[in-house]
Amino acid sequence: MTENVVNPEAEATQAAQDEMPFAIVHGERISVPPQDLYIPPDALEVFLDAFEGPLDLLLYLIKRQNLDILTLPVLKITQQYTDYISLMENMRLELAAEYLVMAAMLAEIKSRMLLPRPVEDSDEEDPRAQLIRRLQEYERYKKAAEDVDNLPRSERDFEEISIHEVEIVSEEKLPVVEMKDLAFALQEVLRRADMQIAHSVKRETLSIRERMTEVLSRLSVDEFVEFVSLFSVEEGRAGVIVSFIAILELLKSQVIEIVQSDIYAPIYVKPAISQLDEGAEHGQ
Amino acid sequence: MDNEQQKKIIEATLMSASQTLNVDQLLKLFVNEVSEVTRDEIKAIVQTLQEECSGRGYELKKVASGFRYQTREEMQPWVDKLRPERAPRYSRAFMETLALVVYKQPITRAEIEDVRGVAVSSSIFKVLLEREWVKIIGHREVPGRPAMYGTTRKLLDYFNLSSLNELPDLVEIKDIDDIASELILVANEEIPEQQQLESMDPPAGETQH
Amino acid sequence: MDNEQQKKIIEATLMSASQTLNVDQLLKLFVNEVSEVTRDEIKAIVQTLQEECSGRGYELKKVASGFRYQTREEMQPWVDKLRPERAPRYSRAFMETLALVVYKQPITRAEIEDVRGVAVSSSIFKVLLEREWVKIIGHREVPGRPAMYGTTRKLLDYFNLSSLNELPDLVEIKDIDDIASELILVANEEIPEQQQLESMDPPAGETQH
Repeated sequence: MTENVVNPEAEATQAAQDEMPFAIVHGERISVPPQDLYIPPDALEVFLDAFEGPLDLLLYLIKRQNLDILTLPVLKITQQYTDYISLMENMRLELAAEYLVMAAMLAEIKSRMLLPRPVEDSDEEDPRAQLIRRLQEYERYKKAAEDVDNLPRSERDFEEISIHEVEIVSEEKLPVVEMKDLAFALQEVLRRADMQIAHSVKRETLSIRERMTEVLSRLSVDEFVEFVSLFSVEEGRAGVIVSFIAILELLKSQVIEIVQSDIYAPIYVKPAISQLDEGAEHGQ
Repeated sequence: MDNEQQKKIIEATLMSASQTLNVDQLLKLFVNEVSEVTRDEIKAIVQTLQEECSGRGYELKKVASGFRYQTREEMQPWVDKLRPERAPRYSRAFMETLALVVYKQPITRAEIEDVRGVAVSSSIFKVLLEREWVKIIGHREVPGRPAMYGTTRKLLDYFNLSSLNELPDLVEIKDIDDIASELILVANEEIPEQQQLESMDPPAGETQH
Repeated sequence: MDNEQQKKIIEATLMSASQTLNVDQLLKLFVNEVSEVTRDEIKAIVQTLQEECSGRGYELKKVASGFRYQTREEMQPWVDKLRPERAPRYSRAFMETLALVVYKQPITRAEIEDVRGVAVSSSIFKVLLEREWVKIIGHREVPGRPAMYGTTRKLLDYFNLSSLNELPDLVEIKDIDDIASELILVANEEIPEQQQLESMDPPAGETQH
């Protein structure tokens, strides 16, 4: 609800609670809108928002009558109600429709009360009773809405506490990589490479690749490694062959160099670094 | 890990949580720990923590979806002084619609409009659904299969309730009741007694005096 | 208003504040009140509150911009257990680079770029080296002497492998389904729990080495 609604609503409530601020003679027919209900036409729209619908308006009117529904109930209410909506009609047609339905119902009730009751109609419920039940039900939920509104409410009546969390750097937040991811990544990149050009991706066993890394790792620690020490007999024939192929591969790609100072002297393996340096030094 | 340590862990967790936590969630704090913690132990610790809030500016409250620390209501006027923004206000139409969903769930929009005597704007349902206070819990098997609405735990949490039972009872509107009975008296003079009584009986079960 | 009440107000305010509050801000809680509160009184109350946190799971901390309640650092690993962790993920470029180092080592950056067809950002190598999954194992003796990368013992440990040989031989396999099934076999045998494929049932005691 907008801000400008608050005042009329408060006034309406105020009026409803007051003991009829303007004297209305018991049973008197009312031909003009009640004083406290009269609104200048330009303020009507605002006032309308104070009511939640035809039932709400009707409830208000009944309360204003100090619940004197018994002696001249429907007639008087109907009168006021129709007076009220005739004002409203000019202003807010779309809203007025709902109120008009109620007016029609009130008019029907009024007419029935006036007409002699035919005997065969006796099965029918008193239309007043039906209306009162509707009003009763509406008022009950109107009250419930107020009760719910009065409940302690987060933000308005209390605050949920969520204190600051200290941040600690934890290593566990590193991304997790699954072997599956790794394999798919390779598959994908090779597929792309195949499509690009006839980039030859030869089948190479990982054991040789791994051994190449091992050999290079050792060479990065010790500059000179004895050739024989790169083989371990425990690995058996296959292992020795893998090591040998790995060394040949490294030689082929000029990553390592093999030196032997003399015939039958120990063969050494060293990184190919110095080779390039020497070449540069000697002009070739 | 001793009981004191467990209590501190639960306290820090509930204090820093941005939502309510229930016993099952708190149990997860201690899975795979050497010393197993039982549900009953968690409950006992939470109760101790609740007792320790006595005389403080906050409390450890049990609401529908679990436990949470919150400021005490009587502190709110003070706490509000430092807050520039106001808590949202809801219109009467909004609250009436909400009340009908709360008290008459499952309920369709048409049924709500029937009681209120006026159309309910779509924006009200939009807000109710967006705030997750209300959800569609099924469809009524009538033409058009209209959605039936019900309330959520989140709504109870927001209104500081642990169950719908804690809601205020639907009141019997006395004055109209009186009107009704008086109307019967008057009507009885006009039309045969028994039909009046039938039609005027309040719906069973809802009467409370 | 007694001191106890002032303390509760400050406590509730600090507890529910979404940011730190300093003494000046806390003073505003009590402006226009009958009993004036001084800065020194505020400070004394805050100090009392700080002392009352001793032995609890949280503390009232003074930071640059003021005071705030926060979890104790030693509680945080526990508190974190309930936080739904969104597992960070590595980019495709990262994974492909890693895969090439694994399967084609020793390999230079230029060779990786050659196969991938795009440049590899330095940050990828930085992370690979920081995680100690990859190391420089030498330099290729070509102009520029580019570093050659190989995998480490740590990477094997991470995948729970004793040798690269235990990785599926993928180069020739073109059918992705074959890879997948082969991987599941490997994974079932080798991968520790947290790295298991989601799609897979836990190995029912059939682990073999």
